Amino acid sequence: MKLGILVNEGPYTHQASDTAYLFVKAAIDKGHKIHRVFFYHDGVNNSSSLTEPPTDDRNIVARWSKLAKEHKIDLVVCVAAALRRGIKDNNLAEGFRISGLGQLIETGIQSDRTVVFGD
Amino acid sequence: MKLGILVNEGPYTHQASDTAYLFVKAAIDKGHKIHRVFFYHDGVNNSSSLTEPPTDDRNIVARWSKLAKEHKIDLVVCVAAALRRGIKDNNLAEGFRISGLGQLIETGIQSDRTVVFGD
Amino acid sequence: MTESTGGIDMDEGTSGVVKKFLYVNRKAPYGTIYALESLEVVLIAAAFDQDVSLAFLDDGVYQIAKGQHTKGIDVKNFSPTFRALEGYDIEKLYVSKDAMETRGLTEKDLLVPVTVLGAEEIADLMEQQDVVLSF
Amino acid sequence: MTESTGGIDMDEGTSGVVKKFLYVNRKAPYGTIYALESLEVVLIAAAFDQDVSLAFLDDGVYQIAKGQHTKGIDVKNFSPTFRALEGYDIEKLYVSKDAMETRGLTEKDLLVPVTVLGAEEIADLMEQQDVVLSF
Amino acid sequence: MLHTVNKSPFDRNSLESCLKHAKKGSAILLIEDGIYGALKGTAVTKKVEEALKKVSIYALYPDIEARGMQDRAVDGIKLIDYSGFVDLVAEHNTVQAWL
Amino acid sequence: MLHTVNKSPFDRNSLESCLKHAKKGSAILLIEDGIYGALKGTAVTKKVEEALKKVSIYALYPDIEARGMQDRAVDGIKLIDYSGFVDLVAEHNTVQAWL
Repeated sequence: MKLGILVNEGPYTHQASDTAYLFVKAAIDKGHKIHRVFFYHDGVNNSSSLTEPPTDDRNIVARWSKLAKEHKIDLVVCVAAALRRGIKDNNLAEGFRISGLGQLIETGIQSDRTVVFGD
Repeated sequence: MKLGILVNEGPYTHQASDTAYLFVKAAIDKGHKIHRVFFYHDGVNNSSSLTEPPTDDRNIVARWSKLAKEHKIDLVVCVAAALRRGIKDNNLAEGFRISGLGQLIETGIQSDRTVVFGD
Repeated sequence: MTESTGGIDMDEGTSGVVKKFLYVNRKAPYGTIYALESLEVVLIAAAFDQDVSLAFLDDGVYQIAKGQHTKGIDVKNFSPTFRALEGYDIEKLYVSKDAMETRGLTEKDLLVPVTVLGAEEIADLMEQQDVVLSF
Repeated sequence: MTESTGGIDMDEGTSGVVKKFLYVNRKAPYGTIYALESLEVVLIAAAFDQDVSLAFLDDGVYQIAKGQHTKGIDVKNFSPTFRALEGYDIEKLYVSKDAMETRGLTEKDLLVPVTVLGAEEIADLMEQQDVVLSF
Repeated sequence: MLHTVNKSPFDRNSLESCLKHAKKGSAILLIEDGIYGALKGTAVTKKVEEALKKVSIYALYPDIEARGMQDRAVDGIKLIDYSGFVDLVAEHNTVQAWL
Repeated sequence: MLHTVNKSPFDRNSLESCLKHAKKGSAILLIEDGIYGALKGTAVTKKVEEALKKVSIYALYPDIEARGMQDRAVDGIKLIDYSGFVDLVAEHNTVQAWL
């Protein structure tokens, strides 16, 4: 099955991006296809290459980047939400791309299911 | 009177930083002294020099910087919270400085009142 | 158009597919940015020729309250945009009867014409959707 | 020490002043970061020789529930730190009786020794403070 | 003591918890989405009117106006601006935010 | 239809609103702080037990365990892991998150 994912909250601050990540991993393990993970609202902060969590904590941004690389997942950050929050190409972590909100609608159209993680 | 301010939420996402700003401005207008504004949790995002809000919206980060300059307000960003969220010296807006949580406690000790703005 | 829709050529990949999209609004305006950024999604959605509905439940009904004047908090008043939705062919606006009653609001307190639904009818509306987006 | 307290020389500027600080915890752990980052403040506060109390109200009581195992959600379990507070001379932990009852919890469900207070006693506790910090 | 509440009473428990823990004679200021707790004809109006016998309640008018809730405030709730907010803080020894 | 609820029922109104709008036969999954709604002996237990007559309720066990609430789930609530979450999504035509 083709799944689309929307993440509305930033890393560490809310559990939403943790849950989204663990859900996506489980879906891949079960053989589902992830059409796209779209990051909106504070969710765009998941793509900041500048975050430095304590060494004994998970690295949420790096975890997404690794997932994107290993499974060719399309990680899309909303451009308008990103500008408002100071995310740009030069502080965008590997595996993410910045694009418009249309990509969220397209995710809804193309995916068999759209699952939202937020606050 | 000497006032200490704690801001726990990021700009745009929550109204907390707007309210804190308007409160601080009103306090200055009335002749009070602002001992410090301390930014914690997502509040550290108020100091990102990279944010670009739409042109017809207020610029929250620039507003803080201007206030700091005009009234010599000490704007302090918590280092641990900032690292977790990707705020560092090279993307820190003018008028802010990064320091430790002790500065929050010191604010509570030194100020006649401590006012918290959050979610 | 290409820019606002994220560089998607809408005739490719999505052509012919018309899904029922429901946007669920449960949050008050201004206290948080969710209401504003949700509305930005709805405006983009209008370009995709999908079957769009908006539901205002709980504090979401406050988003379409008349008489919003935001100068005093120095935040942009986005409520007039709801009036513009009709021009984008977004006309299916549903409001929870319970939410209105809990808040002492009536239809004449609202900015735009809406269809008021009871809880069961809202439940039916939700069941009919292909995609439900909430923010 | 200088680093963790933000470069403040505690003998200068704050010397002699002892204020009553109350940390109010009303949020559940893990769903949001507030509980963890609040605890980080409390640990730093311990270095300042102030009169520190912690109040756990509403969902805040869940922060000190026994038996937390966070491996499954891949988040760091910070609850053992509450056990360490005693070593920092932070021993005044107050818990709302109402909050416990609403959640079906008893003192034996909690990680640390606490003083259980009724709403009126909590109100009194709050009134006695010089600084109330909530996150 | 001054208490501030910034959340809608229909969505969160903060106003309820604040009212439960506010001592007689203390002040409560409703700001941001908290102003929805200051209005007539809602499901929480009675509770707020009851509380007015015990505590003073204020609401930040710029927040009321932003949300289009002018002329709806419960009688007895005092409407103030940011300058009045500052005065309230100065007049009370401690401020507690019900986040 | 699958509903997800991720907030504590003691702090937010999302579980209540979800229960009000969930049709007979639909499924509700409690995740994150939402799992506090799945527990025995609380102020919402009765409401949840009542709802079980009409809908299926699931709770994400890793979230229950993280919060130390093992062995407290109401009888009739099914405990699942992330893999079970994926299955629930696949089995239902639509998913609605009660944010």
